[in-house]
Amino acid sequence: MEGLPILSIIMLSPLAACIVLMFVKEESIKLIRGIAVSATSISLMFALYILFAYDKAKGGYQFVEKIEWVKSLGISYHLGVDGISVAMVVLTSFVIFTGVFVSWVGIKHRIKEHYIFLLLLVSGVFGVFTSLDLVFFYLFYELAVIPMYPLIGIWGSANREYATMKLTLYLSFGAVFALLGILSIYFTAGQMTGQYTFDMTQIGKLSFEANYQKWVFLPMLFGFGVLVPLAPFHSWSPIGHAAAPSAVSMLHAGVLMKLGAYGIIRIAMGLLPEGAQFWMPVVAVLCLINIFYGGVVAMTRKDMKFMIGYSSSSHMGYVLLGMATLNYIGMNGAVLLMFAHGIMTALAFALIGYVYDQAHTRMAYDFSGLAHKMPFIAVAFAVMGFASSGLPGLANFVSELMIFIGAFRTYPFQTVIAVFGIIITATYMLRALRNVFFCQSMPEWEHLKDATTFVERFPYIVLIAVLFIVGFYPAILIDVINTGVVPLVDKINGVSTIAKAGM
Amino acid sequence: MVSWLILFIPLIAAVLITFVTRKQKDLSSYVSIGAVVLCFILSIDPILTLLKDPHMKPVEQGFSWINIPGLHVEIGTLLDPLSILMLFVVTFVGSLIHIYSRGYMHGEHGYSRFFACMSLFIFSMLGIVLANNFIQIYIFWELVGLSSYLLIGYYFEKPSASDAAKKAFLVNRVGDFGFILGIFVLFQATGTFNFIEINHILEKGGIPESTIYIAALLIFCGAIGKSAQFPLHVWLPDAMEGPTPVSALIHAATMVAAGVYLLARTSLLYHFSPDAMEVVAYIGGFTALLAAVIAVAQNDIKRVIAYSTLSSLGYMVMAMGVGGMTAGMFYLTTHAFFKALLFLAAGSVIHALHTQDIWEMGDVFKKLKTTGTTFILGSLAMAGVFPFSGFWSKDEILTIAFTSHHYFLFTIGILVAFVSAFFMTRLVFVTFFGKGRYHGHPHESPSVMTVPLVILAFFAVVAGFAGMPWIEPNFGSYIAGPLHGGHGEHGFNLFVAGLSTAVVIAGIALGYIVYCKELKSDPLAKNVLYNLAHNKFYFDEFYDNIIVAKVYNGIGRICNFAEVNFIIIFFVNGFAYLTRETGKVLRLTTTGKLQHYALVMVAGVVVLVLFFGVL
Amino acid sequence: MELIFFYIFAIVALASAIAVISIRNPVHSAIFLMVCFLQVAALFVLLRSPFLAAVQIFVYVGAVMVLFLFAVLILDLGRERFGEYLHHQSPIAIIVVVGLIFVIGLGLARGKLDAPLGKYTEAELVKNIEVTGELLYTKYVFPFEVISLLLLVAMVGAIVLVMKERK
Amino acid sequence: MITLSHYLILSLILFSIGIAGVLLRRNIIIVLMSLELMFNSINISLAAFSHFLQSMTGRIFVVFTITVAAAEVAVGLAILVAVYRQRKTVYIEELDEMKH
Repeated sequence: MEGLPILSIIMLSPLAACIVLMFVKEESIKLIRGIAVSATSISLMFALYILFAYDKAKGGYQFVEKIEWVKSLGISYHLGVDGISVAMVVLTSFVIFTGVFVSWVGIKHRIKEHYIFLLLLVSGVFGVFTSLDLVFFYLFYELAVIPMYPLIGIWGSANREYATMKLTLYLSFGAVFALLGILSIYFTAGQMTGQYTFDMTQIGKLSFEANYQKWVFLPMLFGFGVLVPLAPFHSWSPIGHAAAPSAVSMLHAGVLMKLGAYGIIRIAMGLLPEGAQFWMPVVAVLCLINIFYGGVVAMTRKDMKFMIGYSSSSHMGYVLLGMATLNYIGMNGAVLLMFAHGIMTALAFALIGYVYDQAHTRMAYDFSGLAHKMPFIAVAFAVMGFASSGLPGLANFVSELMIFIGAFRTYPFQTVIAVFGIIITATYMLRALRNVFFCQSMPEWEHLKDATTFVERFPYIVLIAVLFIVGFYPAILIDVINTGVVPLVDKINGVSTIAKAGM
Repeated sequence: MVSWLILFIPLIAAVLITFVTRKQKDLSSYVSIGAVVLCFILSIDPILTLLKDPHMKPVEQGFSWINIPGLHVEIGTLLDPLSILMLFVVTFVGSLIHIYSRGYMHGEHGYSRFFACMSLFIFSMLGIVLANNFIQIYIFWELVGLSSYLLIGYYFEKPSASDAAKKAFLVNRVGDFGFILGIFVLFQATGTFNFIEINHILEKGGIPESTIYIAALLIFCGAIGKSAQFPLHVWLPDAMEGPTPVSALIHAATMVAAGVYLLARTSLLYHFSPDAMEVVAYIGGFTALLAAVIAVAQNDIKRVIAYSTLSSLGYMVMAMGVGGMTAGMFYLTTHAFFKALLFLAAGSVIHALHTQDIWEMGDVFKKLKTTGTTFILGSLAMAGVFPFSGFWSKDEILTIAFTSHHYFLFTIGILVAFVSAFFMTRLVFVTFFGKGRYHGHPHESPSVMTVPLVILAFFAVVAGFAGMPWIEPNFGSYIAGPLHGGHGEHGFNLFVAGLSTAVVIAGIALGYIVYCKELKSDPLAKNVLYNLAHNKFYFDEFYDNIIVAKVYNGIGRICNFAEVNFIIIFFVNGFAYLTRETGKVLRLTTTGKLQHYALVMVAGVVVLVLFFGVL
Repeated sequence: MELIFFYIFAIVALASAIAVISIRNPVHSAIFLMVCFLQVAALFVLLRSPFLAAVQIFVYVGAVMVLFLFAVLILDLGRERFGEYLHHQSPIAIIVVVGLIFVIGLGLARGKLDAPLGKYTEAELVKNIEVTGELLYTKYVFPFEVISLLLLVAMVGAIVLVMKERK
Repeated sequence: MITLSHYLILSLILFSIGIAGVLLRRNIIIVLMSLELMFNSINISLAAFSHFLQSMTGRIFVVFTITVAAAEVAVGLAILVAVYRQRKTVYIEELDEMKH
């Protein structure tokens, strides 16, 4: 594999599939699905390859590809992954891979266009996670956000026009602030060195003035925070989830929200360490709104997609709390939770979508006793619910535990509330499980069918397997993530690597 | 190596049942039974080691599970007298109950599911027992909660079972909330999760006393949840919705005792914080009394035993609190035998009569000889009649309470002994004697069920002798090693033994007087106290209607109201409104006249030149 | 001598330009525009750029003017229909134009030419047609191609716009 | 002696006259003519700079400008004809579709 542009392959294979799909006839559904599956499985394969091939001893950015693009502006096509991005790339590839299978069952019309947009979006996501150039980062960021508009607008369910409009506007609004921050960093860095460059690794070596960092960190935090979503700018997310078709919800909650957190980690915190030190305590307070408030609102919601939507924003609160700790444990936990929550929430939306496609309602009180009719789905839902409420053995537990341990040092009070959040999560998950799947079955749901065929079951099995594997053996990811977290945290806390070596 | 095998065999069995033998019901049950019996056989070796050498060194093994700078979490096993004792209790009682279940669950829908969950439970319970650090104990702590949830909700088509399962899990979560925070506090203070390392640091006095106090109380929260102590006791009686073997294994013999085990595991912590111990003792004592009183007024056979379990757990916790760590563990062991026996025998009765209401039973002793005999033996043990096992263990606790000058708690203990004797007598007489109020033709259960009953009955009778104060080495001296603050030599206090025997006899006599008649319904039913107890002092109503419905859901509704009316309207629609209105104003500038635009453009140029070119 | 010619050309050019924008009859305006173009061509000669002068005459006086006249004739535009000469934004427009003259004039007055001189001598500049050709096909070949393309597009566009759709 | 300033002032005045035409006249044809005036004024200054700086760049640019101007006139007049066919008017004030 030496010399192969692996990251480009991961990123471009969905894009290539998009282009190929444009020339395929609308009617040849099998071919369309085949192309989508093969493109995403290529990404998945290579993503797993980089997970195992990443040299943990060496650390830093690996699999680097760099091609000058606009020399005069210092823009280059520069890809590379560190431990944090490896985890995110693996997450994305899993979610899209299963998402393709879920749409296989769920999407009935305009199949070709659906896959084109889906793959385009994913290619943008891969791009964000692998770019080391700010311009490309932003470009891919927008590429990941914009296809949401048609995806929800065309294939969405109730209230889709409102939802897609709101979602796109919110995210673009946020992106503008992020762009302002990026440009400001570009010019300031250029003035400092005399050499204008968008290369993150170059800019990362500079240390900006403390006051400047404080001021620029804020728009970045806001811009990326909207996508996380940081309360109180979260309201686009539940409604967007609710309107989106399953595969899109999966990607949206599973991956897109992580873009925001990743942006904060990679750009805001990575380039402005002192800004991070100044602002992250504020985030530690704001994230409580996410955790607690999102949790209790989720508890009151009867529409299951809304419930999971608010639950996502609640869980992203944990991610933010972990990031705010600014120590190894919390940061590792935050990144791992991004992974775990991505998988878990993708599973959740896939399952709810599966039920919705058949029953055409998502209201928890409309159902009863579905476990009799669809035992497989019920078991999968239970696994998801328990994962979400942080049950050991599943990936979420490890990450939440690490976040709590990390946070307890710095923010004991916040940690208490955050830990209380897992009770809230358990409450609504178990309530949903009881109302929807347990108790007597109802005659009007006699026609519902369980997932029986391989294609129907496959995505759920894959996602559940990932949750279990990471839950049982978290080191598989943590060891890699840690190589990315340590230099970042050291930088923020002002520990130079040389000083550390001397210790 | 053996310990790892013991730990993982049940898990393998659970996985095997889930994925391979789900369709072959018999095979599933054999796999599950085989696994737990194998665990029992494997644990004989450590038991023998312990018996040979009461002062054995703890054997610790572990591998790194999470390892990043600042955080090292192990998954490991710790074999010391305490865990070996629990290993024995869990695998032995577990084996018997598994075998019993094969008969009891016969013909149930989801037979394989039952055994898979049972194996999962054994795995989780052994995980708690063998854990060598706090994180691991918390992990398995949650996992037993999961298996408990799955098994309580076994009849998931029944709303009451689903609700009970949910309630059990959530109430436990509330306890675990404190537990995990306690773990964090300890980690903060010591930098490790390992029991032995923490104990070393504690012995060296490396932790400030206030921290110990907080940590001890928080960790006790976990015990409150799992061992169903007041105020989180409400889930255990509801948990009787599960199949009876589950009640026997999980909600009587093993899982609920995990809280007591946790207290024993962390005994050094409490040793260094007498204040925390007081809290533990009083909570335990209060729970014991409360549950015993409620048990008097229950009519469901399983619920009566459930409340008696609560009461016993309260007793154990109280023992831990007054410093009788070995006594508590001793009670835990004997309790496991006789309470499992009581549940299984009750299950056998239910199996025969298809009802759980004791007022629809009566006069079945003749029909169910084995069941009846074993049940009575269990009751005697539970009531603490000399020389049954319950007597010895209870006596030890009372003695410690007395000698450590906790006279109030001692009084409570005596009172509980009296009430326990009373309600056990009531249960025995109403269920097995008096007037026959049952329907149908009951007959004795198959031998796959009765044989475990007999074995358990044997242990319920004789297990107490292991703890007789005047034999040496006795139970206490074996397990005293890892326990702190409650070393075995309490001796035998004739006053305490005499008093407790007297009240027990009084209780039985009172029960006999009240209930040994041809009764149709409870003669005490008109009593105010009875009604209060019958309604469990309205704790459930208080929690459901006030805490959950008003406070918990109320917060949810308030937030949701805020979300809909404030966040959406203000932040979302507000921004949209602002944009739209600005647009309306700015639209006036769009006249559509080309020359207006050109004019503005030129004027703009003039201004720009003025600013940047000239000035 | 040159100065005199410069003033003549300049004054005629300005006068005809003013005439272009102030005369009501579009045909007359077009004629004055042509006069103005011719003066500019003459100025190019004064600037030692005979090639530009030629291009100016070919393109502007030859092509552009003809287009204008065609347009005026095709659309059959007589005198303006509006009675009043100025419309309501005129006063502001005049102020702005005066302002523009003022600020740029100010800039001119203050400005100072300090850019480095180029490499072409006076003699070379006179026979600059060769140089122009060489540069167009070497250094500026890319813009040259783009501009050619633009011209082509404009041509196609103009035809498409004017062409009547077939029924 | 003619100086650069001479040409620049001429160019400025010519340019301003062009702008005045654009802003004041109603007839689109006249507006287009005014645009041509502005082009010419720019050409003058480009050529003048080129001359006084002894470089060729300005002259080359004049060539380009003239080309663009020609293209612009062609397209502009074509649009004008098309608009006239539709609306039967060449007066700017009556062409305010952009408002809607």
